[in-house]
Amino acid sequence: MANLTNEEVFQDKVDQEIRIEPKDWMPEAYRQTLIRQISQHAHSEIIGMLPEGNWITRAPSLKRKAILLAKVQDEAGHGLYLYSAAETLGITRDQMYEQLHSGQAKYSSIFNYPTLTWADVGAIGWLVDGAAIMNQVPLCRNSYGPYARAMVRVCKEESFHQRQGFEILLTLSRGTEAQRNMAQDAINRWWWPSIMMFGPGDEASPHTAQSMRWKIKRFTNDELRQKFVDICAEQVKILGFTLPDEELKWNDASGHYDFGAIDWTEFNNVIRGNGPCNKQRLDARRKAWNDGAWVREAAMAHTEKRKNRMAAAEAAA
Amino acid sequence: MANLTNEEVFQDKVDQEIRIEPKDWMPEAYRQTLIRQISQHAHSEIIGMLPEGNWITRAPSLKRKAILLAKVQDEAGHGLYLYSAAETLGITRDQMYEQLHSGQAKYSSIFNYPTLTWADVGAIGWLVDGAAIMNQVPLCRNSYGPYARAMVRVCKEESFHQRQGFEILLTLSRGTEAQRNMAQDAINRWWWPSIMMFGPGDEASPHTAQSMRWKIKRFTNDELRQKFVDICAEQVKILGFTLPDEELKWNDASGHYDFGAIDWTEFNNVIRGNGPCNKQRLDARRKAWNDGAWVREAAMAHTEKRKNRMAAAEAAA
Amino acid sequence: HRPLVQYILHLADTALILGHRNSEWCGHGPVLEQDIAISNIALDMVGQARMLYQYAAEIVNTTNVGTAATEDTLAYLRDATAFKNLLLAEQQNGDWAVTILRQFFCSTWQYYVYTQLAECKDARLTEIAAKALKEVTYHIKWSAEWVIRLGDGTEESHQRLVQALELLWPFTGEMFIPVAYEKEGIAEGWAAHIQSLQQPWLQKITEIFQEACITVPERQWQQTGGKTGIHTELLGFLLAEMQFLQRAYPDSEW
Amino acid sequence: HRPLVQYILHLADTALILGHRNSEWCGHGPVLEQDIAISNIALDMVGQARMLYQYAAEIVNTTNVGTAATEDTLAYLRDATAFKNLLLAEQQNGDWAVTILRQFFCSTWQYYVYTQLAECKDARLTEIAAKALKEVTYHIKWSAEWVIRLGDGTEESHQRLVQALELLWPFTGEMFIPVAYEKEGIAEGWAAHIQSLQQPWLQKITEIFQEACITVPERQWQQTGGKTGIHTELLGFLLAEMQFLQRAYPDSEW
Repeated sequence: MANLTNEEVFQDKVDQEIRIEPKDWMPEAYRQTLIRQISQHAHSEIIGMLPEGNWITRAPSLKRKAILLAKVQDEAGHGLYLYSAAETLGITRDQMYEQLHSGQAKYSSIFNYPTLTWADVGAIGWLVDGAAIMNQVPLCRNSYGPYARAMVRVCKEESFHQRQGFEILLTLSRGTEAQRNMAQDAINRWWWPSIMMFGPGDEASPHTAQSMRWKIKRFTNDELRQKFVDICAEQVKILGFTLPDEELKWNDASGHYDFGAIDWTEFNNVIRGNGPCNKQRLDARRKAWNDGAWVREAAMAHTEKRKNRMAAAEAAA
Repeated sequence: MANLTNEEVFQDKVDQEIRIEPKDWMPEAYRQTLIRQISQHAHSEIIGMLPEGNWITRAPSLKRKAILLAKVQDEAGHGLYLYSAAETLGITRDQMYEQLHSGQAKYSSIFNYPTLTWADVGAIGWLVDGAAIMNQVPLCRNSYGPYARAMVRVCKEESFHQRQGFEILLTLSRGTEAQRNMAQDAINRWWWPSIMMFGPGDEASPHTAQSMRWKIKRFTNDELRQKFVDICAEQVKILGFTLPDEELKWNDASGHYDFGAIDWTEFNNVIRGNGPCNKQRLDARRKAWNDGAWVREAAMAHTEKRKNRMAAAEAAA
Repeated sequence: HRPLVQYILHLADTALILGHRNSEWCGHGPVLEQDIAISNIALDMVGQARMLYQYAAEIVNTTNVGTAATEDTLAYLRDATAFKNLLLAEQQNGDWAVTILRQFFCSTWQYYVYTQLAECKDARLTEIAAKALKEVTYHIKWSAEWVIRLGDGTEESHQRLVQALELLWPFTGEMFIPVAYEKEGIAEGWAAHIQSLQQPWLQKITEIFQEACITVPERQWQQTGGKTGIHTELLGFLLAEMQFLQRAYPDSEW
Repeated sequence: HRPLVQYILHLADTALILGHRNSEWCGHGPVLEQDIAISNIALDMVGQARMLYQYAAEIVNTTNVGTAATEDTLAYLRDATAFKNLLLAEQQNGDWAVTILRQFFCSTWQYYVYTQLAECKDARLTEIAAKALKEVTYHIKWSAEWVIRLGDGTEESHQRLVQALELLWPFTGEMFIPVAYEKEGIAEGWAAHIQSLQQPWLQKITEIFQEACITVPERQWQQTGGKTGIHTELLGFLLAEMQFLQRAYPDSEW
């Protein structure tokens, strides 16, 4: 072992599926990749609260209201786990917020689309959470311990959310014509953005190989995307709706569904900040952060006061 | 004439029903009384925009929306006439606003009650505008020229508003049970506050005599109140509703309707600032004023710039 | 059973409307942990409202054969004049100080009300109250801590808390003035004897205010009406938003 | 007549929603005279919407025997996905700069649209457009003056106008991209040829911006969707408020 470099020891652990922990040596690029990925993931949870949160006050029944509220709250919780995991890599939550608010950090582009009807809440649960899970389940086995453990908790809740989303759509599918139209329209609007959640095609995804060697990633974007399409193409039949892709059809030879070409222009446009809600989402978060500044200051000032009072009391004793 | 004092000349004009104009000599107390009364009246128009304005965005038909919007806009116009009339007495509009916002100036207490249903818009038109007209018609003949002329314009529009209010209630009275209940409930809530709009009873109204001698006032509070009750007691029958006063009944001997005792405790309470909406109304006006400060500054700065540019152009020519 | 139903609706509406207001914070809180906390309280409030509405619906349906009241018809198909929530619950979120203080006042009131109801003569209310009590106990603790933190924090936070107090205090008196249906309930033993709760409520408030370095206002004029359906102008807008889907798509399952 | 109806609704919805937003200022304007002016524009917008809805209702009722569309069923009983207003119209009032700039952009667009419609092949639209044109001419004048005043006023007002421009510019592109029903109308001669209007619109904007000391933004990505019912998240809330009474008390006369 004495002859092995840090790098070799590290890669050896990764290869043997031994988790890397915060105090272990790790390549700087590994650390930076993880910080970027985990914080981006955390930001996505936080920004992701907004489109669905938009319907909490208008949920059409008390049961749905409670479920939705709990779900959005879960997302805040996921953000919390993930920020904590990222913090073990030597970045603070405030630094990550700063990167988010300045536009330096990314978050999942899907949340730059608006939620226009109640059915969107169902479509987000079914498609967006569905795609997220597909991405996230392999992350439960990723090489960095704190991240992997956070993902285990996240995934458990996400699959619950996905079922709830599907159930909303199922209820709408059995409802009035207006409700069915609402649901089909939501699926039409969310399908392609969901497909794009897996990121660019493998040929345009240069970091995949390194990430797979580090076991931060275990499947390529296109592998996961295909899996997702295969599942949704079946599930949509249960709903009695259609996916907005005329080229979607089963391919006996490949054992998968073929599907149409993705409009990467739109994808890149939204990533560049030109989605329907990019400005609104970031503005909402910045506003929450700025409006909350005095609250955070007050809390800190109070803690400080208490500490001083306790110290004074001890000194006097 | 040479032997007459200013005071005597003034009172002589008043007695002969000759209008006092801004440049005429007038007793300082007359001037102050008028400033107080006219500005209070102007403030009432402005604050009075709020309770009804509250329903513009929720008016139940496009026609009603247009009528209501036009009405509230008329009130702004009345405010404008009246502020102008008061300005002829040597006070600026900004000074009057300052008095309103600081709580020093009064406005009609009626506007400290909330508008809770659409029927309130009808009840305000019928009762509140009705009471206002009763107070205002005699003011068209008051001794101060600018005020009298402003009141002529105000009164013309007000009687139009009252008819519109009555018509809203009439429509509701012919509507569903829910609509009839809504209307009766609104009448119940607005009746007594409307009755109180005529101010304290004559025995508690010490300035009445002087104001009548100056022909600022032409009837006592109780005279006008009685006239109002007599009219409403008849009109309510057309609506098929009732006024919330068990003691209300025709008195053959007096040739008027008798009515129950007024709860002056409530009246005084609301005047002292303890009405349901006193804080809300003033806060709304203060907010509009403060939020508008940069707009007014910009307008002034721009006018100044233009003036300077024109002066410079002339100088260069 | 009309007074009993009205009383249950009064409790349910208060919980729902307060929960609705709190839920408006979800995604917009000043600190992520507190975003979660306030959403959690909103969730508890909606949960309590549901238990109460379900009970009210059962009574209504039993009493009037042929009606099909549910928790949702009660929440979504009544207009403002039928709502019986405390005026305090419908007041706008304002800043964090207003939200915190509103919660502290309401939770403390709910705590004493549910404590009495947990021992009242109506078995179902007893059950619901006992369950709610556990949640409310935590809500008081959480909101009281924040009242202290803001009052004894920075100069700005202190000032904001004082302004919140000015805004909300006139809406607290209503809590302790029984209306007709409450009086019947007090006589029959299924409603909290709210007059007797004013003292302990005030004591709890005073205690926390002391720590927060702010003072309980002098006696002053108090707003009333919420319990009998006479609300502030805010409730109509809240309901228009909350009830939109049920109103726009009647007779649909969601 | 379906495309014609859709086109009329597109014009009507734009007028109504913009009027609704402007009407939110009533009683809250920065200067009393301007409170009156903005309310007046709101009133004009509602008036134009009414004429258009009435015409649309007539066509609908003539085409589909048995339907009883009215200006109010069209305004109050359609949900957001059926509304065809420009996204620009539904954007929030924000500060006075946002309101002014929104009005200036919309009025200038309306001016050119109505100018063409005043000579189009549909007699009724010709009439309505001619009537609206007089009002819109004043709206441009008023809003343009304010754009200049704010842009060439104080540093703060200039800054606010620039921010308003950043916010609103991405919503202007939609004005000049014809959707299916417009294309049919252009072909048949009853819709404004909006592509040809972009140049004069831009020229007018540029001219006023020059006086206002601000610059027209470079070409950038533009939002679309309003004309075909895909709106921003704001419209749902606006309609929930606007339509409440009609939804809560169906089949009532008001």
